[in-house]
Amino acid sequence: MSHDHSLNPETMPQEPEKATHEGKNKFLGLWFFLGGETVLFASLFGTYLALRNSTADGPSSQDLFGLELVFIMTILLLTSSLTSVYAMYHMKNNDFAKMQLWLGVTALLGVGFLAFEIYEFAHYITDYGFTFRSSAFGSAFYTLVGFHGGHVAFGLSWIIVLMARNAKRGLNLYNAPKFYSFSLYWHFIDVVWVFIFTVVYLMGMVS
Amino acid sequence: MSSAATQKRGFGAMLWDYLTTVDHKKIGILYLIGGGFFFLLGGLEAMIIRIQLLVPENDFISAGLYNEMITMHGTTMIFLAAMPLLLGLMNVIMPLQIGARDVAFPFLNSLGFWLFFLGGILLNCSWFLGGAPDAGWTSYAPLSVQSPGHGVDFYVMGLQLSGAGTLIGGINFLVTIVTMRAPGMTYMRMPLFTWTTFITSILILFAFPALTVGLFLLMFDRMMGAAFFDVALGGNAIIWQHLFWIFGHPEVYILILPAFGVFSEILPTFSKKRLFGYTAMVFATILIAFLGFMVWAHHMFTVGLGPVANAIFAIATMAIAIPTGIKIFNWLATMWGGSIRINSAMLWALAFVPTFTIGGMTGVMLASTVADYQYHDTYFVVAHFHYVIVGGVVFGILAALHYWWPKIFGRILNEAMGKIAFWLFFIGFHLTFFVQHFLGLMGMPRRYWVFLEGQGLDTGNLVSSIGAFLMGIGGLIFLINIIYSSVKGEKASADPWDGRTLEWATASPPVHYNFKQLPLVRGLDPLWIEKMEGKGKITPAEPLDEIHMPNGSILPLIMTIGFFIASFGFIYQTDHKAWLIAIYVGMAIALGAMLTRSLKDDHGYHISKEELEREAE
Amino acid sequence: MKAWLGKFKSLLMLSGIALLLAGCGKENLSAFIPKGPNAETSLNLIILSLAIMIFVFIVVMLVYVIVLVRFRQKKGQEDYIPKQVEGNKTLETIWTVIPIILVLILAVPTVTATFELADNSGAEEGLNVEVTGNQYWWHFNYQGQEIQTSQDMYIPVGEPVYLNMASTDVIHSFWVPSISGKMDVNPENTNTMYIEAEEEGVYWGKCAELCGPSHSLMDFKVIAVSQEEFDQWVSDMQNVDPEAQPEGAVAQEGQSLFQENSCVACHAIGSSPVATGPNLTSFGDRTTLAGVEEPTKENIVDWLLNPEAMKPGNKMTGNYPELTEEEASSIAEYLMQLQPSEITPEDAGN
Amino acid sequence: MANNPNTSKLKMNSFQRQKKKEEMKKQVISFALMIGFTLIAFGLVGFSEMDSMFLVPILLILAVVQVGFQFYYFMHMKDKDHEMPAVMIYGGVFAAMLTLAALIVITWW
Ligand code: HEA
Ligand code: HEA
Ligand code: HEC
Ligand code: CUA
Ligand SMILES: [Cu+2]
Repeated sequence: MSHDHSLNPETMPQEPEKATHEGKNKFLGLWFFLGGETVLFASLFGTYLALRNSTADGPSSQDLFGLELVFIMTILLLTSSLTSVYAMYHMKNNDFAKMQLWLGVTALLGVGFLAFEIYEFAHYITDYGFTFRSSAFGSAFYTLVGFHGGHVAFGLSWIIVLMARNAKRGLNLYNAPKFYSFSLYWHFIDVVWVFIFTVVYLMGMVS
Repeated sequence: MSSAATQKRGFGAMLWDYLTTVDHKKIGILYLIGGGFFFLLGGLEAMIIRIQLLVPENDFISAGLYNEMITMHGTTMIFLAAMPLLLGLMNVIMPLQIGARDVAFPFLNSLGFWLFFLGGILLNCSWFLGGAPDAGWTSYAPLSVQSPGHGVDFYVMGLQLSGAGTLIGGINFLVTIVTMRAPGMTYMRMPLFTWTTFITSILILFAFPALTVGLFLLMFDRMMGAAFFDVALGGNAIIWQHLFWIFGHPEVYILILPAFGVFSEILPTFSKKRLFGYTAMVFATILIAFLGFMVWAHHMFTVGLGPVANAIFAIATMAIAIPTGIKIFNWLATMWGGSIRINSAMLWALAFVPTFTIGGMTGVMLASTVADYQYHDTYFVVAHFHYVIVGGVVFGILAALHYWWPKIFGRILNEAMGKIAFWLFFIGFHLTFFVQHFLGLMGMPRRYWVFLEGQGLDTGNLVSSIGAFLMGIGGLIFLINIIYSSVKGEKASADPWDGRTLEWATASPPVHYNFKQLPLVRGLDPLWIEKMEGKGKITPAEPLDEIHMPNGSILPLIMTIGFFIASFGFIYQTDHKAWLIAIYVGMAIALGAMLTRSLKDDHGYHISKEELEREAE
Repeated sequence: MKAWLGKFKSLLMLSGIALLLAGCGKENLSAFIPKGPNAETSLNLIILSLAIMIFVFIVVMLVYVIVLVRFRQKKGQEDYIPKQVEGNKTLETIWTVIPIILVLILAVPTVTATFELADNSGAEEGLNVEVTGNQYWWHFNYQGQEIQTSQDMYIPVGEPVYLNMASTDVIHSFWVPSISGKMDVNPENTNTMYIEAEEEGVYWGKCAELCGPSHSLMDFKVIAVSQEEFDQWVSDMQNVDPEAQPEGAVAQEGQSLFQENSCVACHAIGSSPVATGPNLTSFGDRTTLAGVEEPTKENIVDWLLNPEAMKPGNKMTGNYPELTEEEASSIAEYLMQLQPSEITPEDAGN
Repeated sequence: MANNPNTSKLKMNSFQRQKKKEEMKKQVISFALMIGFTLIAFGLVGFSEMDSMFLVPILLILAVVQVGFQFYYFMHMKDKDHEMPAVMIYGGVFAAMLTLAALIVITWW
């Protein structure tokens, strides 16, 4: 490493995540990846929509879903989106400590979300006997929501590793793009969730 | 095959070098070797198919094995031969054409290659482990769900791995083209091959996720008892067909567009004329890609989607003839008034024009719904897609190999052998596939293990098989040419064909940092411009300075091996739960490698200015 | 639309193209020799599109040949640099517009024909047959008529017959090239189509969707007979006595073996809806055995002793008690006598 | 460029600070709106007797608008230098729409 990438506020560029060539590449690469993820989730949503009434005499969406839990999960995830915005705000102000703090809050909210989701699945399985194998609807439901949950879990491990790795080093131009990429990814997870609570839960309880 | 320096270092060191390389040129060569190997395998499978169909009611191979043969032939050729060969060419050539020193994500580039390669190996392991997949390359559910044994499981996991590799490759190329063009290389000055790489990568980005999901659904149904395609539990098998073709049709343009790019480089070079209608060519490419997403249901005309859907998709499909026609005529106009030199590279390009036109036109015939009720799933379709795939994609790859071989390997392929191989392959090709149009309409469905006696199908099939053997011999001669030329071939200069684009402005083979100083691009066909202005050399865009290069890494290979092991776990855990261990171990290896990657900073290294100066011209 | 397409076709007849095509393939199997209105509509479109394609191909080849002859580099011209042409608006417009027109010429009749063939409005009054695809045989249930057959399907000539098709296992595809294009037979829904034969005949049908090892052996027949003959067939089939004694001791022995050996569990005789295996009511009149073999006694015995050798992967193998050669032979004797109707494939002229 | 990241040495001046503050304010407002939309959506399903013919489109519109906020404000797609990301996301949305159309039609037919 021939240059010290650590920066003090005096030398901080406006957009540290895009200040280096590698950073710009990461930034674009992640965006493009999200473009692909859009199609991935669309395929899962489509499959779910095609099969959501195929309950094979098992429990249906009206039997299963309740508003309260989903509402709490939604608020948790939406808030975590805002906290990651705060983290990026502090990153741009080169305030590493605050950035870590807000990322920590984000991660905690994510963990909370995931815990509720696991609880929800366990509830369906034990109380309703509604599993992945019950019906085509069951397969589609667990696959769609589970894929999203998997994304949350991956995002959590990502941010925890990033925070731990850089805790002692502070912000620099090498890791700023990584933090920024995480925040983009996290927002995207939130976007997917917005459609899940709308299409799966809310629409599932209506029709 | 590569430079003398590597050969001196001994085999072990060279192997390690290739296993850890992140150099786009070496990764490109790896893709070419891997793709070439699978092409040979797919060709062998094709020969076995044609031997089985040599005479009516033949029993050269059994019915079950025949189905495995066609499935593996189709899958291998599309996913493991044609696409990787193209990705290899893109990898080597595209960064050179835009005047870049590497791709945007060298590490991911290597990961993409290993995922493809081990995915292909995984798929082919099935031959030795109880039988290959046998539900066709399209693996329609519920046949693919009910298929006994583990064949289809290997299909699922193998394609999932290699598909992930392709997706990574696509994103990598996209970012490379967006951020790493040399100074002055605006979008509208990019060579057509770079343009088609760009558009193809977009297609990869948006098409592959549908396949990924389809494969997951199939995996869940087969390995975990899900019910997506299980009609008894409310499942719906048509979902697979939609997902497969939403991916599958863009896939065929993923194959053909880079080939179009190749011809758009070769035809101008050997006509000594700039590409006619450059702007139209670019927009035609974009239009083909765009329309390519809206026609998938033409593979499903007989599924019963109803007349409205069928009519819409028929018209959308026919519309693709228009941008493609623009391309054909622009190529002809490029040659018109030129000064045409014919060598093997040009021969393949010239053969492409009429051959692909026939294939494209049978495509339009297929798009006519009611006519397709007759063509669908018959040898007419087989004839159509071999005309476009062999006549377009394979001819394109072979043309590109002859054209860029000197650049990639520093030696020129033997002309005489090149021409013999061409004529054998070309004549064999038309013998094989032209009659198949008629066979189809005469009542021969595809994927038929045997055809019966006395149905008027004997002669056609015989001719077809003979043609296939000619192609086989042609392929063999090409292989000999490769071996012969890599030992005895004429050494190539930097610019053996009087080229026009930037790749010809650097040494053959290029130094590992490609360009000592990034080139300054002053227009379309930058090298040609400099030649016409009497300089013959590219103006540098920057003073000589140290160059930043990425470090090699073994991690991509280790990561992939982890996934490879885990795949076996997934496949066999249905037999015995002990195989779950393989999943855990494999995933641990893969995740461990990822963790290592993120914990260990990798800033690359610098080639100092002095060192560069020492490496004299 | 049909009329002018028809005229167009006769025009091409003269030019010899259609003649060339007509020489292609076997009668009653080839799509080139249509024997029904659907196949004709398809063929008309095929010929129209082919004509357009030949026109395009000739244009392309003309330019191509001129280019190759005129613009080859000549000796001594190695240094000649041709003019670097950027493009030409007029030319480029021409080769954009002409293909658009050609595509439209093809698109309009395509769309009309698509809707025409999907028109099922006659199904209410017409003859409805429920078609079931099975690995690797076909079953036909004449709806409202109490008639079940397998492998051979009788239809009246000149009448559209409405098919309601579904599969019991994987996807198959119903294709009788000389009468009509194909339609998939899916497990999850019922697809409808109609077929009509204009001439009497035994038309060859094939399964066109990969369905397993014996996919290529899943043939069937559509037997078109005159309306009177068809009515006769219907009444014969409705009056079958499933218990009727065959002639001769061997055949009678065969009949009891057939009952005892659980054959009846899968094979119905008469109009019973059991259809785990082909309905054998009129087995003696079948054109083929198991869809592909000559229905000789020898072959039937071979089938009963080892079906796997004839049709790999079929669903009968291993699911019935083993038979001795003698038993098989008596059963064959019995089965060959199952000829309940006066109407046989011979009446269709072939 | 890659090897001298300090080229764009910029001192954070008060103007820029101001701009960031304002940006942040916009984002907080977006967040408030998103929460608002969410409440409306849940409220409509929980407490209103609206016909699903009307309800479903309203729910979808609420979701789309909310997602617009995420992309344009939280993820900065409105900013300059985001042309390529926007192209790719719209491309993805285009392919996604087709996929959805295909699979939804299955249930109608
Ligand atoms: C490289 C691969 C490739 C390419 C480029 C194409 C190109 C085209 N394909 Fe093909 N196709 C396949 C690979 C490809 N195809 C494969 C693999 C299958 C089978 C998959 C399977 O089932 O296993 C298939 C199947 C297939 C079907 C389904 C058939 C069936 O199963 O029933 C259809 C139907 O519409 C079709 C149409 C077309 C069309 C309209 C084009 C067009 O893009 C062609 C456009 C080109 C031209 C038309 C020629 C040049 C134009 C002019 C000179 C201008 C003037 C022309 C006119 C006015 C007509 N293809
Ligand atoms: C890229 C795609 C591709 C290519 C190139 C080919 C090439 C060939 N194909 Fe294939 N084919 C498919 C894709 C392809 N095919 C697909 C998708 C199917 C459908 C499968 C299904 O139904 O599911 C199919 C089906 C198919 C069938 C129908 C089977 C059936 O329906 O029952 C037949 C029958 O004749 C056939 C024949 C051939 C022949 C003779 C060749 C010949 O052209 C092959 C000649 C090649 C060689 C002999 C190899 C030569 C080797 C070299 C030149 C070495 C190069 C080395 C280096 C570069 C290092 N193919
Ligand atoms: C498990 C069910 C089953 C049993 C039991 C069974 N069969 Fe079959 N049989 C089938 C099936 C399925 C086919 C169709 C095979 C094919 O063509 O793929 C068939 C086909 C036949 C055919 C050819 C039918 C035709 O239309 O050409 C004959 C004859 C036949 N079986 C006779 C018998 C006899 C005799 C027995 C008893 C000894 C028997 N079967 C027992 C399932 C069964
Ligand atoms: Cu049934 Cu093929
Ligand atoms: Cu297609």
